[in-house]
Amino acid sequence: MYNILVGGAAGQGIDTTVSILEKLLKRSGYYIFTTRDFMSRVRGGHNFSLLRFGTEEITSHSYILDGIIALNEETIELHKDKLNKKGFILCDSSLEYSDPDLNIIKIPMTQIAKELGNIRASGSVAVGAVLKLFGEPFSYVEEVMTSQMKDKILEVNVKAADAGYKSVESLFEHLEGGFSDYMLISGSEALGLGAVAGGLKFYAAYPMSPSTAVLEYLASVGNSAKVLVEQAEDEIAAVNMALGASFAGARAMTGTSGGGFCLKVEALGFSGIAEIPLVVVDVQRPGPATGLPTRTEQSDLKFVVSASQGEFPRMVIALRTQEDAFYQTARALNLAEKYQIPIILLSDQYLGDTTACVKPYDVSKISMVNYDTETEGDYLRYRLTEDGISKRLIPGKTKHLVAADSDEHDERGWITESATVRNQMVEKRMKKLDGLCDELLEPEFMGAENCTTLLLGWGSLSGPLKEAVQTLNRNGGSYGALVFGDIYPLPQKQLKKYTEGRTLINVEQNATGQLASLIRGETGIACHDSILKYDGRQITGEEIVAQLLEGGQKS
Amino acid sequence: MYNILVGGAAGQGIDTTVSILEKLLKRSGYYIFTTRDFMSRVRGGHNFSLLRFGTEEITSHSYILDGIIALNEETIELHKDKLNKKGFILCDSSLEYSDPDLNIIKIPMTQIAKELGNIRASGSVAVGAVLKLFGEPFSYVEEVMTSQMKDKILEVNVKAADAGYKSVESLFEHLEGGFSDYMLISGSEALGLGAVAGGLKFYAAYPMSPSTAVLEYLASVGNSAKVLVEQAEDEIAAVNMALGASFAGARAMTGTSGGGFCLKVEALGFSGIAEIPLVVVDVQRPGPATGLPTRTEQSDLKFVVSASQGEFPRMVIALRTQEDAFYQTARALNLAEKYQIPIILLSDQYLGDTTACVKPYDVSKISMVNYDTETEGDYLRYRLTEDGISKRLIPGKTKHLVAADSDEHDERGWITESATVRNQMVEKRMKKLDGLCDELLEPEFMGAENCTTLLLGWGSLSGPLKEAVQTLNRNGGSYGALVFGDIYPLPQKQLKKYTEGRTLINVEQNATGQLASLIRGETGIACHDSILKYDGRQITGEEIVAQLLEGGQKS
Amino acid sequence: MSEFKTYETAWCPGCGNFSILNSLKTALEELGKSPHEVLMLGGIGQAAKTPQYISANSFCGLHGRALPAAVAAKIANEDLTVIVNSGDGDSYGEGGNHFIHNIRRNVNIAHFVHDNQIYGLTKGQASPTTAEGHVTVVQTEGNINAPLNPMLLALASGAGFVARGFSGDAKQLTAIMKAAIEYPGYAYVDIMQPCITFNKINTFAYYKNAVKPLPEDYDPSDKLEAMRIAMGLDDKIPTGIIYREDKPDFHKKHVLLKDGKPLLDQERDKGVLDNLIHSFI
Amino acid sequence: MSEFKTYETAWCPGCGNFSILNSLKTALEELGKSPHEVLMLGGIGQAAKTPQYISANSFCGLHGRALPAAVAAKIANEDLTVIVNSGDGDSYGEGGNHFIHNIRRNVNIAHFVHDNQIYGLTKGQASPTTAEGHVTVVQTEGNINAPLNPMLLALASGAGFVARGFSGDAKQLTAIMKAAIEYPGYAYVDIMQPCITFNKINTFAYYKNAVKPLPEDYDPSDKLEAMRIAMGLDDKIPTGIIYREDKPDFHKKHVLLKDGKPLLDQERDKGVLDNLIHSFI
Ligand SMILES: Cc1ncc(C[n+]2csc(CCOP(=O)(O)OP(=O)(O)O)c2C)c(N)n1
Ligand SMILES: Cc1ncc(C[n+]2csc(CCOP(=O)(O)OP(=O)(O)O)c2C)c(N)n1
Ligand code: SF4
Ligand code: SF4
Ligand SMILES: [Mg+2]
Ligand SMILES: [Mg+2]
Repeated sequence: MYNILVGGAAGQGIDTTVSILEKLLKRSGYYIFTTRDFMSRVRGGHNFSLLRFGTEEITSHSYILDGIIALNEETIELHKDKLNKKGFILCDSSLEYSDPDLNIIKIPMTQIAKELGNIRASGSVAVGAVLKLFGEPFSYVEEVMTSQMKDKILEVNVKAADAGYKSVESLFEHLEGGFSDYMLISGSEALGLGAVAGGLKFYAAYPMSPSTAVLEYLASVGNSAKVLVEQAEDEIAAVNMALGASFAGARAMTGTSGGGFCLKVEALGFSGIAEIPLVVVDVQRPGPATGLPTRTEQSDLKFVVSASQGEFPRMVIALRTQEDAFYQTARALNLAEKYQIPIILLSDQYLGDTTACVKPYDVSKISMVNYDTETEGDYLRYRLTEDGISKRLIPGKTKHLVAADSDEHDERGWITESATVRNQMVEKRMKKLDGLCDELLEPEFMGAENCTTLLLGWGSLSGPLKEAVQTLNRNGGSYGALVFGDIYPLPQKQLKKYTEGRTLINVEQNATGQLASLIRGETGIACHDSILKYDGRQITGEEIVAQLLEGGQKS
Repeated sequence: MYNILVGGAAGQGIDTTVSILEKLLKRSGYYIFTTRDFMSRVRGGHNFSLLRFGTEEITSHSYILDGIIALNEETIELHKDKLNKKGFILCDSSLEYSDPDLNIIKIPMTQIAKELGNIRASGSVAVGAVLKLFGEPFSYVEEVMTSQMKDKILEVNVKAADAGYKSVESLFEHLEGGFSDYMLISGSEALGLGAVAGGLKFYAAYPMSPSTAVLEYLASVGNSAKVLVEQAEDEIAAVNMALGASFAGARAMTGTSGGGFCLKVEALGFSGIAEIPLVVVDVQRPGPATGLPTRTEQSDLKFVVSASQGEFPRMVIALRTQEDAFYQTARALNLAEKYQIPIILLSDQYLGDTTACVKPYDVSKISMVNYDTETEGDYLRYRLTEDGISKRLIPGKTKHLVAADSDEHDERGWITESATVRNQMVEKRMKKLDGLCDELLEPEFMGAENCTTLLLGWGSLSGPLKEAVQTLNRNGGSYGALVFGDIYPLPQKQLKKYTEGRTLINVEQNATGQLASLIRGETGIACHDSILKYDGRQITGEEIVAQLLEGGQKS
Repeated sequence: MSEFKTYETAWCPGCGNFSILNSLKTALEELGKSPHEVLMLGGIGQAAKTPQYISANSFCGLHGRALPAAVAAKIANEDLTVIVNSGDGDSYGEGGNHFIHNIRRNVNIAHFVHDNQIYGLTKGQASPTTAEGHVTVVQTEGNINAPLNPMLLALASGAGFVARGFSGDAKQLTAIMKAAIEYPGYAYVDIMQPCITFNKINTFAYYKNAVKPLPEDYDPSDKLEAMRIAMGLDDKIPTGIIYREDKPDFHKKHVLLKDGKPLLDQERDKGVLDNLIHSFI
Repeated sequence: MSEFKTYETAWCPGCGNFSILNSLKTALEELGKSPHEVLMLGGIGQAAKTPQYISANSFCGLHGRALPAAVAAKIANEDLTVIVNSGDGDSYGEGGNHFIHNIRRNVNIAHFVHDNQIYGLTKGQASPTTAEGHVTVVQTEGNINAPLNPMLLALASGAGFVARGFSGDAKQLTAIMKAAIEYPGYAYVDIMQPCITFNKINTFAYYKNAVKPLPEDYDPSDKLEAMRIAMGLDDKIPTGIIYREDKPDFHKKHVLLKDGKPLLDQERDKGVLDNLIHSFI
């Protein structure tokens, strides 16, 4: 497995370089896992990507580097300490930095690009050089670049890569992997694609990092996928548009990040009481308020499980991987339809912006649920039923009249002040949770069945936890991990099975241990210790291992 | 103790009649407790008030009636079953209703009023009649009416009362109470008055039942109290206005009910990260969404304790009584200033609209805290300190420059992306909770110290619980109750002391048992059973007793 | 003939909302609409209860948020006749942002604002259109904020159909409503409506005396003239269609909608999903 | 002389925001303001970072919410010179409702909108002022919503000071800013600002060619003429003070503020609290 860092200032083209590199490496068979660390600015500052590639599944980023592609000096300063002994630094010849202890490879990238007539092709010089350094063939360059750039700049970039390729010697050997047929997709793209697969027809959103990636992906495929994507004037409009579209029969979703989620909270309750299917995506970032806009955190869990006044059934699904992001989004849209409830999908910047390899999605795994098309006799939109679910007809698609109301209402959907009807309606709505609880997905257990220490985590910490547990057990540890996807209502079977008699440590990307608190409130099970990180940077598998072995975690 | 119901349609003048009656009865020495049950409409429907009066403290409404003042027939139909054996029904002679089993007293109220030249004075005829029925003197009528109505209609109303007084015979005897010097005040007025006493300078709000009562009270006293009251274009504006005013040095508060609270959620986190003192009032009503706008519920607890993305210190205080509403609001404003945090005051329609007697407030009990006025040397708005509290200067009141930022920031208040500074700032902010936790007020314990069953409640259920425990213990029961005012962070000393070895039953005005869930999440202590009511009508002391004795409560 | 029933209402007897509801029913009936083809939406308020009081599909949403729901419902299914009835507080106060931005969107719906210049349901606070100086329970010294001029605001925001009606002139109101419902785009009508309980200033008599229908020969296609009229420089309040402009609506401009097939009935081409998946390989 | 430093910024080199910041500094210095007397506010966005880049009191609030905080700060302490700098998305999109209603409130602040016709910080989506047809990452077929006309909107909402500047005309912009800061009421300036990274349509060259200062003898007191100008019927975009009207601001109309004593310094009369308590006995 290899790990390289591409770093520089915003605007220096890190993203393009990395996105071409990762595709080339996957094309040649590697499993890819690329994370992105960037600042909330358009130019300047310091950004970097970590591209890890190998011949087996990779689930976490790592700060142990085989190489640094430094687009400026700062990158070297900031990251050289993370280099392996064999590690190299690739940079432009114009950088004055020198250090005899480091293997610094300077090539005249800018000059080559200039000579080729397009200064922006300097990144491709680096791409070529990296390929050579890792003993890769040059053969896929043209194919991959064709899919990535406009025709008119293709040739110069291929030439630039070629020049880069020729300018260095190989340092590492090519490893043979079997992943060239896998998809390479980011969490946010996977989420968008899952929504399409789940029958999405309408997406309304207001831009907000890091959720904008979902909006932009859906906008890019909207025409072919027949999904109407509308940028709203604000988040309140976005969610109310989604509700209007959903009521009228177009499967609808809206997405945002923390601050925007706040503005959608009132509408969650409306979805709850009016029983209008709704999926709301929250791609988390560090709060409170504006916080660290382009970084990652898992600190909206407690917020979203109880957001909005009053009480109504809801479901919260935390997305763990690029695989989850697809299947769970499709499932969420269908469960929202089935139970006529709001469902919240929790993603985060780490998952959303990380690209990873996944097995091509299998659309046949998705069970589609549709609204009702007609009904005999009298129609009562909110008919009291055994399971709390009433037939949902679509206005205009039936001769019956369909009502929705944010006030408490009777079976027809008309405002009521009756205490009896109120009780019936609260109970009807809450009853839907029974059905939902029966089909909850239990958390994923990873590690040793008979472990002594159980790590508890959720969402995007899945990957780092997986790597940590593997490393620990490989070195004689006795660790397991339970990682929640469906998180509210909280599935409890695995929890009861695996927590009994074990040391419980919650590992979370937040400051207060929100999962631990949720588990305790729902089950009484208390964690013994915790590993919490809240600086906006995702914890790596390695850091989890280190903290566990040093025992330095906070309790 | 006596209990009468005044009922009719919206617009028939129930409120005026009741408000004159309760003042007259207090003037004559009674303790008063009046609750209001009304629909979300301006005319028609069915509304009623329950006026309970006696010679000892009264803390709950009751549905066992000594008399009904029926402004229409529906009132008789709906409530006659609640009458005591000795109970009477007072109504206009024009009502055709008759029932030999009931003591129906018909007087020609409308006709008398018409003859006196003002048909709207018919309510005063009823007032006079009620006074006589309860053996009260007529002597305070003029004094009280003077304080309640415009001069030009005073005389006719006094005459009407006199006519009413003369039209019936006494049924009950006057009881001698010592409460004529007490205040008679509603929860919402007490809250507003407490805010004034706590140094409020600026109140911004958008109308929303039942919180509008706070807005209207403050608007009515703003000029003399030097509180600028601004009606905002929406709730988002209201809370951001409060933050702007607070930052600039005017002590600020904003108030609303559930749906409006949703719109203020984003600003809570801004107050948290920018450390701008803020008090937000949520006068709860039944949700979700629009729900039952004029009724009562305690279902926003879980919502407000975790509302807003990210993590920051906050405090939630549930108001229990007309006394709490005053003192705790004043305290909240000062604690918000001291810790530079957002504080949420939870009231509800029951408390807000209920008028009760309280001992005149003692302003000297309030400890005032002020912002800092100057500092030597360099000024860092967010200086890292032992207790997490940094000096808060007011812009323009110092030569130093003062910054506020909703992004993560350094000690000066400038945007940062540093992981180290981020960690320091999260920890600085959370550290403020240590100081706050040291000065939390423990829940009130009521009942038998050595009880076997402990009832757990919060906020406005305080009164009904108090009555229930008294009744139960008077009849040989062994009950206690712990009722939370400060509720988040959750004070735990009394909880640990009193829960040990006892049967725990949470009594809440919601469907999911939010206090029980909070207690379990924070302490692991689980309730054994619960009494939950969620039809929008507050449970009475008597109903709690009945449910406990029948053991019919849900678990 | 189609029939739009009225159900029992919770309005005060004598309220201007009754006549508005009547005009609306007449308009729908005269246009030959059937109840199930019509979707009525409102936010929260007295006016916003209108959808509950007429036999049609109904959506009573959140305070201030009827417009986004309405335009999205129309985007989802253009076969629906979509009408919003809501109050001045709902439409211009809480919902002000949606008002100006949905004018820009120009989705084919009709928006009827029952403008009683007061918050009715919450019992009498100033609304954005309350006159300066009007004393209320909150504006105890009289409202000091300049009232919004909704006609001018709509024109400035680019609305293509701007009209004003009066609940007391049923004939004209019905005609305006019909034109608004038929207008292919966002059609906006501010309807002056007495609130007999909480607005003692802008009473039926006040409005009756204040309004004056636009002259027969008024040309509603001149925007500058419409703005002059909307500025209220004349002493009477003009009623009628103040401005009307023909321009393509949202559906005509949107690549997915311009062919006229309702979004909810659009089938995705076979193989699209596979292609999308494949694009990541 | 007073001095307003610039701190290190995170803007792209060449961004129009730099010139706006410079004009602002010059304006403040020429008006003889001291940094501690000035409170700068912004929402969230590239423009909204302005308060962080100048030595004054600063308040960077929530996206879209600078105005309510600003007017309340001014209400709290009228001794502060209160200035809002924010983007077109912040001011007209997320913050649209506060824009129209604070015009009604007419609190004495200056509001400078850096209008680059795009969402800069979030990397290039359409803003309310983005031209029709402009292709972006979200508006992949070109923007189909009619752009807002902010000048006209402000006039229609009743603003008493409405101006337009261009970041490339520092002299005029400084003069406008000075007039806006000195105007006793809500003074609004929309400033055309190239975003060199995300708006390749409305570039410096585009604006340079499009703008034309209003003639010297232009009379900004005629509202109808101002609206005509704002409608953009002429082929050039007029810059300068389009409309200016003298009218009492919020403070002059509010009973608690009209005497000129800042709210935060007002002492409550002795005995008031006792009287209030007593009123319930
Ligand atoms: C978020 C939210 N804020 C406030 C309210 C309370 N509220 C209900 S209706 C209303 C205003 C009604 O005024 P208007 O829209 O003019 O309607 P009217 O009753 O006058 O017809 C308000 C403030 C609410 N339901 N939701
Ligand atoms: C509630 C909320 N929604 C969305 C965002 C994301 N956001 C930050 S700035 C911005 C728009 C910036 O555009 P503009 O106001 O025009 O400023 P510019 O960057 O162009 O100067 C958005 C959508 C946010 N921070 N908060
Ligand atoms: S309060 Fe006013 S608007 Fe509401 S129903 Fe009564 S008269 Fe009509
Ligand atoms: S993205 Fe545009 S607005 Fe933002 S700093 Fe760069 S050039 Fe300026
Ligand atoms: Mg109204
Ligand atoms: Mg912009």
